[in-house]
Amino acid sequence: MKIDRRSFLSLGIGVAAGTAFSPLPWKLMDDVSIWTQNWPWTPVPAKGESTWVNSVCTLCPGSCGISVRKVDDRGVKIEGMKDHPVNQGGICSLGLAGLQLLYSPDRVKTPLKRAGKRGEGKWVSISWDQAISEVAGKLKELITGGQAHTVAGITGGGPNTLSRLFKRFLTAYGSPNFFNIPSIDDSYRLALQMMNGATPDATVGLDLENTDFILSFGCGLLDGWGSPVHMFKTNTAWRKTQARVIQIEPRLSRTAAKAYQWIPITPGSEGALALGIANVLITESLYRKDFVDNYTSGFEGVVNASGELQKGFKQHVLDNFSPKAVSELTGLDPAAITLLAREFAKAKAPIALFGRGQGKLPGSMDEALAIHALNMLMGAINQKGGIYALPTPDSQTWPVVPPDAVADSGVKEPRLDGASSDAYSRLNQLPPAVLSGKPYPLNALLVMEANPLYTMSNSKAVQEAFDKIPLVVSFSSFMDETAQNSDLILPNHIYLERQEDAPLPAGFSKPVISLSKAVFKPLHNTQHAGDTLILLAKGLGGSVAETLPWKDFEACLKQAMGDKMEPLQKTGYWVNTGAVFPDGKTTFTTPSGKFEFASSAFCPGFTPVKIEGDASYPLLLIPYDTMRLASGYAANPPFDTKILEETILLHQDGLIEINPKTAQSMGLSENDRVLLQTPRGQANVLIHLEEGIMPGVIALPRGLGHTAYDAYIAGKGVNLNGLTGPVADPISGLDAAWGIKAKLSKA
Amino acid sequence: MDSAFIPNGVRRCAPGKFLVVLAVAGAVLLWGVYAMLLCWFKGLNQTNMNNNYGFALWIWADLAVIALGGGAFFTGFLRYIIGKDELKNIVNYAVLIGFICYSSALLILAIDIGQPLRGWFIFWHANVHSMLTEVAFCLSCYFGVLTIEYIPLILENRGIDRVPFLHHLGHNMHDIMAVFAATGAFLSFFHQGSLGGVAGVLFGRPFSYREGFFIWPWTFFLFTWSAAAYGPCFTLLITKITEAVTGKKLVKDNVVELLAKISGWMMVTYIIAKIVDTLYWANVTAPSKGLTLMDFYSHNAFYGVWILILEIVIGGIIPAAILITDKGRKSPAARTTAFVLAVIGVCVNRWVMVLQVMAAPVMTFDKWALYYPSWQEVATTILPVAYGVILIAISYRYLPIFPQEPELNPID
Amino acid sequence: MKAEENHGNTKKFGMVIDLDVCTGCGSCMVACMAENNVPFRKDESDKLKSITWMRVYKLSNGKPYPETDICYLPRPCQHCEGHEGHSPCVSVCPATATDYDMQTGIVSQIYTRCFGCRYCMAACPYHARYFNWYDPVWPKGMEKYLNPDVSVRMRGVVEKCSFCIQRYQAAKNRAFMEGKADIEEGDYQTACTQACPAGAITFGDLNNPAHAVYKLKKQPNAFRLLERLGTNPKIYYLSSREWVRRAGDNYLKNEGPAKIG
Amino acid sequence: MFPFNFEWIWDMPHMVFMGGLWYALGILGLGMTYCIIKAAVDAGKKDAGNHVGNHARNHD
Repeated sequence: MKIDRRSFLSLGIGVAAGTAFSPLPWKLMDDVSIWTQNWPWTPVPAKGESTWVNSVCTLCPGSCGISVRKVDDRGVKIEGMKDHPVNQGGICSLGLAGLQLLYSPDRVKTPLKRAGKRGEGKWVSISWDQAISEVAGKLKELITGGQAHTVAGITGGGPNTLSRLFKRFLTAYGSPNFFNIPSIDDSYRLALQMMNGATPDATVGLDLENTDFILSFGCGLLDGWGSPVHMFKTNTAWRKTQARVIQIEPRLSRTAAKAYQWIPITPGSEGALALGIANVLITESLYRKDFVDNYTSGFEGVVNASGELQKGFKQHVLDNFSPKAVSELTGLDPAAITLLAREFAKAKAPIALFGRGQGKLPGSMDEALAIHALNMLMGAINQKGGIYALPTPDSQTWPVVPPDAVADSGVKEPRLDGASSDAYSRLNQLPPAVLSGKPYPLNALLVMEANPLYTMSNSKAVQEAFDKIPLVVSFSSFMDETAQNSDLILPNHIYLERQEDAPLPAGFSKPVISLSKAVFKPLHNTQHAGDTLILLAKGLGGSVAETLPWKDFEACLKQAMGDKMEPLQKTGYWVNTGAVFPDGKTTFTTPSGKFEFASSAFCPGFTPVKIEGDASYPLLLIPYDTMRLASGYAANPPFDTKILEETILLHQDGLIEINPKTAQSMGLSENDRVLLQTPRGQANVLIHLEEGIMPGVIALPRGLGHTAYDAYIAGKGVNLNGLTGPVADPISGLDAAWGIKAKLSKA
Repeated sequence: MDSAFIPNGVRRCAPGKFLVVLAVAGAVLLWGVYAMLLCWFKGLNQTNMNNNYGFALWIWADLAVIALGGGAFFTGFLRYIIGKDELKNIVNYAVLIGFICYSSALLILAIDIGQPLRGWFIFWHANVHSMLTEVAFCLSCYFGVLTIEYIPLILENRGIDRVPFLHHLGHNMHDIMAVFAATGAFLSFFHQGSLGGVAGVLFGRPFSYREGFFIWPWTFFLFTWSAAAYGPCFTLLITKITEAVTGKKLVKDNVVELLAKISGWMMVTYIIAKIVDTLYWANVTAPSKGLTLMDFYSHNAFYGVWILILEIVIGGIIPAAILITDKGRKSPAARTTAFVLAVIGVCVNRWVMVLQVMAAPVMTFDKWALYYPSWQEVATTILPVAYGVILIAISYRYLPIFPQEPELNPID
Repeated sequence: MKAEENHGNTKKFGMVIDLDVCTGCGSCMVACMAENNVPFRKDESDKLKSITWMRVYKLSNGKPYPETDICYLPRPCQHCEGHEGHSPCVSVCPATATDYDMQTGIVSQIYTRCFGCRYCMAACPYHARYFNWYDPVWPKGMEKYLNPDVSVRMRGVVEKCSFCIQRYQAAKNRAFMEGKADIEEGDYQTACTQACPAGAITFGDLNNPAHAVYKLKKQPNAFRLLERLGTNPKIYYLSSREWVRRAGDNYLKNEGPAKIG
Repeated sequence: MFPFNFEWIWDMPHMVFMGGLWYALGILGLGMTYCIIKAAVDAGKKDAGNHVGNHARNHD
């Protein structure tokens, strides 16, 4: 071989040199970098025409106005609606992430029928016709068997038209078992009903803009209490008017951190502190005597049923709630209580508020009445800067259709929760009733805009109860825990895809209704739950069909809204401008015609809520709420989980807040893995040391520990409801629990 | 088998043994290459770097190997510019080590950047105000110089030398090597310095920020100085290791001692400057930003004053003291200890100027962020070591790296 | 950095964030991510790998219960002006991928030019710069919500708060179409400013006496983060609490915010 | 790096920095070109066929 190595080498070098000096490598280098700038797997959002559509966000009871930016038919951004009376352009982190819920690939996209075992996650897609006929068929069967009353419905939608329609459907069908998801609103309503004589359908109105001293008994005013964005705006306004927020709670929440003063007290003693303050107000004659003397009853004495004069509120408080006595219950210095009462009395327009955290639980009525009594003492009722009952905006009445015999007898059956009416749903009583089968078994459960399997406390019992219900139907478009454990899913449109009225925002000063619009054409084969109900009624025929005579939900809504529909469609909201709120009325429809501190039926006192757990549980576990965690029907979208602090969620583990002193005494340090045990359950958590929590108290956030929805939230942290259980309030029968005893051991 | 390519007058091990060495080093190399490919194809999520640690093990490795490779430019500088003739007996090896160090640094940089395919933007869209631009330009140019310095060595291979063109090429390159070496020294002074400038100009990072002269922070000069001082120690250490591995004396003691002595005195001056710099920084610079020395050395689990002592005393004063004394320099054990300590010292310096800069919080509500490298980072950092072993093994076997070898190890 | 200084009509956009009002709710963070196509992953709890152009820090006064106090501090990019536009990051970028715009005071980032050396991240004392350690991936279908005005960043580049510069461009275009000489304060607001439910963020031209930020930045309670480093940032914070103002910078024991310029 | 790149400005930093760069590159480039050309010329002159491998190299 004489075309030897040498010429081969030369050739090689020549080629290399030639290539190097040719444009080829340079061109390649350039092309390759252009390629890296346009990697095909990095998405390029399509351009298009940009438009804005106003609507309302119904992910929480806040009812904020939203403006949705669309590019062609894609939704690209949700912002707060600038001139909406509730949120004035502001928006919370959940509302901002709404498009992640809309476009989630894990939504229920079409009616589903369970294929495997319940909860196994095996489904077959079915048509809407089949879905309707299956559910209607089952419901018909129950009518035939005389079991119409054994059907129950749960809704989390609040007092809106869809809920009304749902209730109407159940009533016409013959079931008394219509349940709302109870919350602090129920306690406010009940307190107003008892003390102010408000009607049960009235909601609480708060003229917070005009208060100058807010005594907050654990209310997460900046943690999602009431209408969250509205509260944020109000708080900012308070800064300008130098209104003072006094936050009373054992944990340094965001509200406490922003408050004028944070007063940590023994959890559960809030009612006692209220009465202690009342004691000082009375002893030092700091209360509004004119108001109390002229417009209230039950202050000096109460005539009981048998005509005897009993101690009134005043004597009751003076006898039992001296600062010293209250000091022992709250752990607060007697002087601090006196000082606090004086400050409260000194304010021009003070107000006392109750409802822990976001007010997810109704809480103790005793406590609610005691705190509301402070408002009465200061005359903050129906007055500027005060508290009052807001009538539910009257909706047009729907045609009255006489029930048939089945319905008539069915609705006369006792409710499963033992409540005498559906004004207050004792949802916490439902699982025991289902488990015991008394007074009768529950044969079918329809769940709309709610996820009780996750949000109800004592998860284990709730799951067991679910297992006993032969038919569970979900209307959810999220694959939530309840949907996952149902037999049929008849998915509703998501809030951005459907038209409906948004109920009165919680704790707002005047009646407002907003209209949520179908900003987007439904992405999937979902159907408005209202339409589904109407179709079900048609499928059932007879008087049920007659009671729901509309061709679709839109017709029904139009009829309900009446002349409000026009302004609603025009501006997106309707404000009651016909009346003034607060109206300044000093009389009410109580038996005495006055505001009642006490009556023959009640007197605010302090009965500690019987928190579960014996001496083997040395710690107190309390829940807390944060704006970064959705803990209701909607679960956290990915963005909101992303902004969760690593002190709340670390990889898949939830963290429990504990005072460093308490932790030290137990030999625990930051991020230690511990077993958290309560009488209701146990879970593995990590330790997070936090100076801002009372020693002996530990706190977990609501909203984690999902087992459903999507991979961005499922399996992360601990569901607090698995560790807690309900405690029935002696007055309301609603859940009065504020925590549970607990213990920690190294895992 | 390959005897035609083995230099005259020296003895080399059997090809089999040689191949085993190559195979072992090659296996490590492949491991590193695998990690490198992971980083390239999957991205830098393969590392334990994070948004607090934009710079981490790799940048340290870069700074360290370039400092250690500084032996090449400084020996070249002494040999060609100052005219320390004896150093011709070690300059080849210094060049080889430098070549390995610099090519490794470039390779690591190519892995370290998030968009390696766009790496050339640093040249094309150069921002002349950036120290890193200066680094990139000088580093690449100086790597060119090292290649130019290494080529004649390759051309001296008996097989290659037979080709007339290549023979003459090597010859000609030798003739003007002083020009290349001077250019190299010029480039080196700058890029070693700008590597120091990289940390020194960070006025947002009080731990590394230094005042300076004109546009150059003091670290600019300290880095050049330390590379010149410590680089030769690394050359000498590797020489020592090579001698131990081959079982032969390869460089005469007088050569080693000369370089060690120069290195020692350089270290003395450097360490004085470094101490002055540290004192000024601790007493003037940092306090002007509201920070005290101990803010940088407490409240964390790793960075304590010990690291300052390790760098300045153990890795600076002690080796310098050994090398400037006749006794210390002449004792092989003490000398080698000094080399090792010096290498540790300069590596620790580069470590703190990269890693501790990232670790120390600046905002009062920020926390110390500690970091440990992922296996991919470790593997890609070991890769150059394996590559260096292979290149040294091949070069030693086939090239007349050590001019004194035949004389010191006569073949009977 | 090349444009001549002309304070007459050059803008200097900046923010004043009222820490007394900020509740740390995180809306600004989500608003920013939604506006700017910031990706997310299944596990974002390693905050050192999580991209949050706007990040809300939690500050504590460090005192034990019950004297504990906390404050939330939103930290966007500080858009440092440094000395004549030599912000810590801009001067170090080797590829001119980040720039200080003398006309707006905005520190920009050109993603397609950045090659990911991360020197700017090392330079930034605020940790305001983020690296794309991962390819940005959206769950199937979710990429529909991406904003066409903001390009999605590829893996391997650095990104950061841009003061929603796309909104500035849009506002300028609108003004031009409407024949207006200049944009007004309300025409250009960042996503976080708009979203903040507490109204804690005020955004505007720090050079323009008609803008709210102009007056707010001069309040006695105003301070900037790490001012002593000479970064010359354009984010001002307000706090009535002394410990919060002190937390804004490093001080020796005998110093305090009031004593330092 | 070239005057036609748009970030280029004719200011001191560019001229000094890039000047230094092009100067260094020039030396290296010209030096190597000189060596290669001279080597080619030398190789042609000194009888390409001859074996030159043992030619004693002058190291200085």
